[in-house]
Amino acid sequence: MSGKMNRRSFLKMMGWGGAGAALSGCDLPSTVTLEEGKEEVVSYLMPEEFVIPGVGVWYSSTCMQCSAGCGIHGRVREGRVLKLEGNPDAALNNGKLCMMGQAGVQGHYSPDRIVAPLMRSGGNLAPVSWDKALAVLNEKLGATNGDRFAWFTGTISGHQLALVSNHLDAMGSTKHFAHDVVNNAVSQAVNKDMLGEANPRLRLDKAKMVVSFGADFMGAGQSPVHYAGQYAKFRTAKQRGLLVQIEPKMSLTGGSADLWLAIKPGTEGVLALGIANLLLNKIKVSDAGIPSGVRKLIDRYDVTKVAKITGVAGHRIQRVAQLLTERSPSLVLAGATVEGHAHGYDSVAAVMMLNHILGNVGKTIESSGNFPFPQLMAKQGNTSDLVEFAAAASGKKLDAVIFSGSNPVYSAPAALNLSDAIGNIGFKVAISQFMDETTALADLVLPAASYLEDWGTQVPATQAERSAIYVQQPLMEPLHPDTRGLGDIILTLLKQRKTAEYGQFDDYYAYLRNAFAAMPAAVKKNTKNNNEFWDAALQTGVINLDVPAKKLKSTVVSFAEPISEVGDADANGLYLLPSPRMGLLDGRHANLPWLQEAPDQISKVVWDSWAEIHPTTAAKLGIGNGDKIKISTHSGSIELHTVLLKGMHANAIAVPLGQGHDDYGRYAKGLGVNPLKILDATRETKTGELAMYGTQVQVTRVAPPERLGIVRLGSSDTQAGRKLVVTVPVEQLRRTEGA
Amino acid sequence: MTMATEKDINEQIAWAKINTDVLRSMENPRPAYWVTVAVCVAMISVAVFAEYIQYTEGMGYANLNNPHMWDLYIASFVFWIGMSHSGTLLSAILHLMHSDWRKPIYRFAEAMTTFSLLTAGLFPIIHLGRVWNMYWVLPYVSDRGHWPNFRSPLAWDAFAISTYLSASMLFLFIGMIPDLAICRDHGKGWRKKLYTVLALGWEGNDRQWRHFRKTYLLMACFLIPLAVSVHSIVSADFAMAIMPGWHVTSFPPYFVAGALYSGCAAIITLFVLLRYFFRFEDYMTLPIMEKTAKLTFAIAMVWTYLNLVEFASIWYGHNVYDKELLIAKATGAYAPIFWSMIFLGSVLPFTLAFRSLRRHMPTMFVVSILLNVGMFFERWMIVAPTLSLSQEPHQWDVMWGSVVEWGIVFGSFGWFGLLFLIFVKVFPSVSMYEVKEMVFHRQRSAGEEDLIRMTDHTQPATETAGGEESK
Amino acid sequence: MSLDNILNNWSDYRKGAEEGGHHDYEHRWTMAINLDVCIGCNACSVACYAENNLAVVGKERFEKGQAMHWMRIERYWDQAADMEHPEQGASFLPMLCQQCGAATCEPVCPVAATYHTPDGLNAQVYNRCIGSRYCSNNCPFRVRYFNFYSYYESAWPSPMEQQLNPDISVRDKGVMEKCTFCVQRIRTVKDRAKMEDRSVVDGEAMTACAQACPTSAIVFGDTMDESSAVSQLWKKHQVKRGTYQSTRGEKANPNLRGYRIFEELNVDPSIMYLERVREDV
Amino acid sequence: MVVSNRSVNPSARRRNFIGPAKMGFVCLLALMVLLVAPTAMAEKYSVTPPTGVYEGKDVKQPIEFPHNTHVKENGINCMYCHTYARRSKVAGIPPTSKCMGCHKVIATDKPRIQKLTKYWEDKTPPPWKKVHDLPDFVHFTHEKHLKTLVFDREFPVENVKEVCAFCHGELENMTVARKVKPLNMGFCVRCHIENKELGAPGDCWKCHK
Repeated sequence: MSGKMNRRSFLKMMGWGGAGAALSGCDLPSTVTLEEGKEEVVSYLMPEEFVIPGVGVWYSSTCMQCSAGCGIHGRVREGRVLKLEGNPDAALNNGKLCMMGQAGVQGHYSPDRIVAPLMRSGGNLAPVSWDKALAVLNEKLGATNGDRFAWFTGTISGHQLALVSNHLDAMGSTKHFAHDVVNNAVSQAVNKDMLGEANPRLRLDKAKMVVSFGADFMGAGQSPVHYAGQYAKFRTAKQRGLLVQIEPKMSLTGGSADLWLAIKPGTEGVLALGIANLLLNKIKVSDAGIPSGVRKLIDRYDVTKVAKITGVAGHRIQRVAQLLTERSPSLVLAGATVEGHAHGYDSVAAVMMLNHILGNVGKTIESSGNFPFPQLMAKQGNTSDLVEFAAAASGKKLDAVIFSGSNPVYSAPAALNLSDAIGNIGFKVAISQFMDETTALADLVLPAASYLEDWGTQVPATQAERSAIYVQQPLMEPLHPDTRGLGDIILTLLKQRKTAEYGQFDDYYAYLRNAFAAMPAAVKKNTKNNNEFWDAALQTGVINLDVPAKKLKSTVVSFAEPISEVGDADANGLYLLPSPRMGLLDGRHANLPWLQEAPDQISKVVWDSWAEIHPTTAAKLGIGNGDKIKISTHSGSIELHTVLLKGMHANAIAVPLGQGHDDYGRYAKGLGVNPLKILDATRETKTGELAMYGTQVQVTRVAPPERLGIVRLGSSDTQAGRKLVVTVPVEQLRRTEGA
Repeated sequence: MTMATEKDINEQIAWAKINTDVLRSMENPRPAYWVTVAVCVAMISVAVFAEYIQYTEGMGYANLNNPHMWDLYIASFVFWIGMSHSGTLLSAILHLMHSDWRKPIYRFAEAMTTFSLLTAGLFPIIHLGRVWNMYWVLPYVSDRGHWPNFRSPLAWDAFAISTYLSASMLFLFIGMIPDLAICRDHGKGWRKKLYTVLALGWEGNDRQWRHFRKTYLLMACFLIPLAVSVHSIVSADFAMAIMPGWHVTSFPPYFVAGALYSGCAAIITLFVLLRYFFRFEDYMTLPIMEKTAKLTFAIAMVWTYLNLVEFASIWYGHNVYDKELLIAKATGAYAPIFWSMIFLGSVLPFTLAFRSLRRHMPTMFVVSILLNVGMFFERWMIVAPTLSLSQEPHQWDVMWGSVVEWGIVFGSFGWFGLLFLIFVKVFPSVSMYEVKEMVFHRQRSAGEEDLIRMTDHTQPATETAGGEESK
Repeated sequence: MSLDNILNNWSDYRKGAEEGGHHDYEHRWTMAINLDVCIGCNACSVACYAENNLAVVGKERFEKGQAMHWMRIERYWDQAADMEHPEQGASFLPMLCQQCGAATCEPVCPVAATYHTPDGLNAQVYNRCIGSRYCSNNCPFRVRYFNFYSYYESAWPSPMEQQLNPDISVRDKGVMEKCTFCVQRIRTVKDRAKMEDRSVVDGEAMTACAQACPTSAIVFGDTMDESSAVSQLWKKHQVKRGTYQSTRGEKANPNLRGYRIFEELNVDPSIMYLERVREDV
Repeated sequence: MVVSNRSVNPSARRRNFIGPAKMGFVCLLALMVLLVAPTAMAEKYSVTPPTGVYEGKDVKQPIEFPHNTHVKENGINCMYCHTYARRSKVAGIPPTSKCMGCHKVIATDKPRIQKLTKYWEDKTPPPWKKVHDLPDFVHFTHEKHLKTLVFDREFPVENVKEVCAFCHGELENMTVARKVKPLNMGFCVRCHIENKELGAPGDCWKCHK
């Protein structure tokens, strides 16, 4: 263990630069020198040779702010991590990092961290010692086994996942609920059926045209930085890529579209069928491989009909179909707004079928190959696990549950009645950094170390051209000495069950070193021994893997009519779009002030929830900009202020996710509303996912605009004739820079 | 002169009566005086409290924000600086022009100059983010080898205002010396001691009068270009900037005209008040009021003309930002203020064209105050809309100031009032010796003799005008 | 302002080497922002908060317009003015201090707290600033932010202050601040180069925003270095430093996308934007 | 700064002087420089040390460290202990391990060393008090000063204490360090003006940012 101690000893806090906070303009005139002998300088006891006070050193690790798992570099100075940047060695993000990743340090240094184990006694959570907490945990978990015990996590991968699986095995349970509101579970199911792989590689950089049906791949997507990098290549290619975005609410990605089309929520599949109809029947593209049922379905949707259903003009549909044949290879993507309906699977299948028809599979959609460590591959969160968990809880089928990395009480719609049902679980353990809604209901709270203090490995579900394991290492000593890393906690739990097997590992670090040592020689190429391999992995933060190329199959599954029979009747029906945004995402970042203060990219609102609605719809409802409105469904209502945006379909009202926390620290508490609460608990028919975008709502005006109702950046939506952002047609670009 | 027969002052007035009347005004403050003092102190406390909040918590409490880095503080600064100009006009310019009707009213006008400068000087200090470092704008030899930025109009402001303040205080003081001697001779107790010191041993002998005349003339000559330059420099705060609505070539004369305008209006206000409260009907006569009002009217027309010049040059110029701003001022959020300014500044002065109104003291009081409201609006409309609507549309904003900001502006009037109230009870607000001179000259002007003596200042023509008691 | 500056020829003071001024630039730090790939994602803005100790002001003060984002992403909808939907997306504009060569903020500061460095940067010396705010009033880009309050306690409740970057001061109330092109990073790189007796290599000095930008829309570098990426871009787009150049007029090829905002004000910004491109479908 | 600036460039020099009165003085100086040029050449890159004095207080340190013993009697180089000075902004307090490197065997019977050993055994570095402190908005860097004043001048490194003494005084005659120079802005600026030809920058942002 001496290696570890040495590595860590240099992370000791140092007093140079005082608090590091250099106060300028403090009332000290600079002619007056500072009094000597007042401040203390703490020197090192025994530093490593390379540690120099006053010089920042960059260490690599892995970002855990969303499930994308980008490689990061953290700047460490005097034992404190100061800033995070992308790791240039990480193929996934190529040295870049999004706003959420940048804000990771704020979560780490948050004043609202849980700093000691808490146990419920007499209704309240009170601090206890780790020994006590672990003893109680041992006792309670010992009293249950089998499927009455469960883990409830977010998207989890790498060796932490392996340990969770092992712990479940040790407990004899199969119940691992993985929940993530921002997911692509339906697309994964379709991909698996049509391509044979849940997460194939999408190559925007190879496409000449991208048609995205509601896929916010650069915003609240599966790997925004990765796709943004690809997008940059796509746009700056010799032939500038063309992006068509079709969605009911303009997303961050939609903001960059060459053609943005508003579509009625839930009719994306119909539009895909309409395009397919044009491709097959008018442009005469081969229909090979399309099941006859689907072929018939396609024939039923001619342009006029599709235009009527979707609200997208016929000539636009024709143009898109035309362009898709001209710009090959192209890439057609389906996103959350397509998935989030009862017929989500069918819609996604209809969209993905276009890739088959256009021959994109194998060109812009590639296989991600067989990952050599299947046990480390990400268990991606979804919402069907949330529904099943709620059902299990209400059915009193669970005795003990350990929560980690997910906040189901916040994200479960009220219709699932989770906050009550969770009371049926006898023993709830939360491994958490913050007092979020779920943690607040736990019986035992174990304070987790932040990801900047913890060891681990991440295997992102979305991999770059080169698959890799991303290594997470502590960038500093634990800020709060009584917090423990997730891996360490699970290992302790495992030791309680399987002492013989896991007793050899002092801590998670030892476990990881052992696991790395056990990796096959093919992975350790170019390194002489295990230590060198370990050092190299820590240095680059990435273990690149050679995954043999594989060919994707390109098939089309049979799917049903991608439209719901119900909602269609009401032409004026308003669909609630609980849209996640790059920033607060699903609410997990609501406690980071940088992200609260960073304006929403499209509406530019800060520090609040708001409802986006099209001006014509608003006028019809008698609602003005900034008015307070009430959005009601069967399961409740929320009140918030409006922002009139033209980037909306007339039948849609969008409320961003992330706010409306009852708890979760000083920056999140009491701000805005949580639209997830009022969603119907309708499920997607094939995958059982929650149909998040299928809820119809009633909207009424409550009050005129108030002060602090809508707080936004910038007061003008127009450049007022100034040449601030100049837009030029692509022809001009072609004349000068293009091919 | 509307009526040749009407006299500026009753030339039969006895010199002793002049002394008595003026000295009486300095004594025995009535309850109304103390009430006014209390009101002023209350107003100052509001400002002090507001400044306390602003000082301890930050400038944000003035509702200042990214486009509106300046607002009412700078508008008030310009307003008070402007107010200070008429004292100089009346005392110095008219002195050089031998307009002797200025004599009964110039003293308080000059006091007004000094006090409005003292008020104006507070505003740049109040508006500084780090008040405690304000001395950095002054050029002083420092260990650090640091100097102010001599290219900055704000640094010029610091020099110009401090020079103007010291010069106008000196001018006020010098002009008062013979009167202070009279006060000394009549005074008792602390007043005696005070005036003894201040009168600088004035005996009223020939040599003293000769030196006095020269000094006074010299100061007057010195002060006039200074006054013009001060407000031109203040206008440079705006004209030197690149912002639309500020970058205007005609700003220096425009500011000077506006300054004289608001100053004259303020003189009328104080004229009415002093005439009423101190029963100065014998000195602050209706003909003098008429002359002041006519002067004000003339300046109002100059100001109006310069306004039109500015609008026209913007309208026919090619600068889109300026034009856009002008339209926005006239139609946007600030339109009520803008049009009030136009009405109060350019239309209302036409009341001064009517003799009956000019001679009606209550009307003149109201009109003069409204004129100054208009001039305050003018300063506000120079500062705020430009910041609201600059080149960068993203940061457009309209801001109305906070309680703190308005409180400090409000308090500045109390501060000015208090200083003035103290002045009228401590110093003679009508120049006794000069009124005596005036009476003397008017008496003589009937007869042709001594014309040479009247204009030749080296002759002790008025040796008995001041300090005659001491002989 | 030192006595040196006062006594040197003032008319030369503001001018750069191009115009025969006395500034012998060591570097000319310059930026190019490609608006066609800018997706408005805010990564640059948050990176700036992280690097430069920017205070979070909270909802109330944000509403008052007192926010401190040195890098703000402006979003315009001009194209959609008379359309049902914004069919060509939003227009994003990352707006930060343009580090003007003939900066209008510099001559107006009464205490010379803002001046031009031999790096071609528009410096703001916090401890010299007395908070007259004239500089911000005279900035056509409105990118100077004032510390209207003291944020040290409110914005960084313990232990958040441990995140503060020790290489750059935390500004107290009454001080103007603005984007510095991450001068602390530039200086670190320059110091390192000097210690190793070499010159700065292109790409070595990088602002936090350029570093973070997921689409690499922001290119940063030294235009004194002819071979740097940013020099190449400026040259390619025929945008020149120092001289007045109407956006289109003086370019040999007016179709080239480079332009500088408010070129007509002749402030010589150091940031060239590349026009946003949209394909009419 | 550009390397070539380090040589004495008369035209560059003149720019630093101002005023006719001073001009005459400069001419006089120039004459003197011409006269003593041979000697000046021999003394490569002469440095004018900063001026200013300060009455420092005695600082009570956890261990009364005798600089004189180490520097004067034993001739230990400053940078032997303050090893970060040439590599970082801060000179650094030597880590306890460095003290113990010698004092495991040397003078172990002295009470101060026993105190040190106690700290070492407790694994806590002594809580040294800061003596030479600068305001937080001043970003002084040791490494560049050392490079310019010592390494680039080819100044004998064994005499580095003479350079350190510019700002820290003659520590060889002190026990515990005491502040004897004012270390205020005037102190810095005077030296920077005097030594412009050595590349001392006059740019505010070098130190304040």
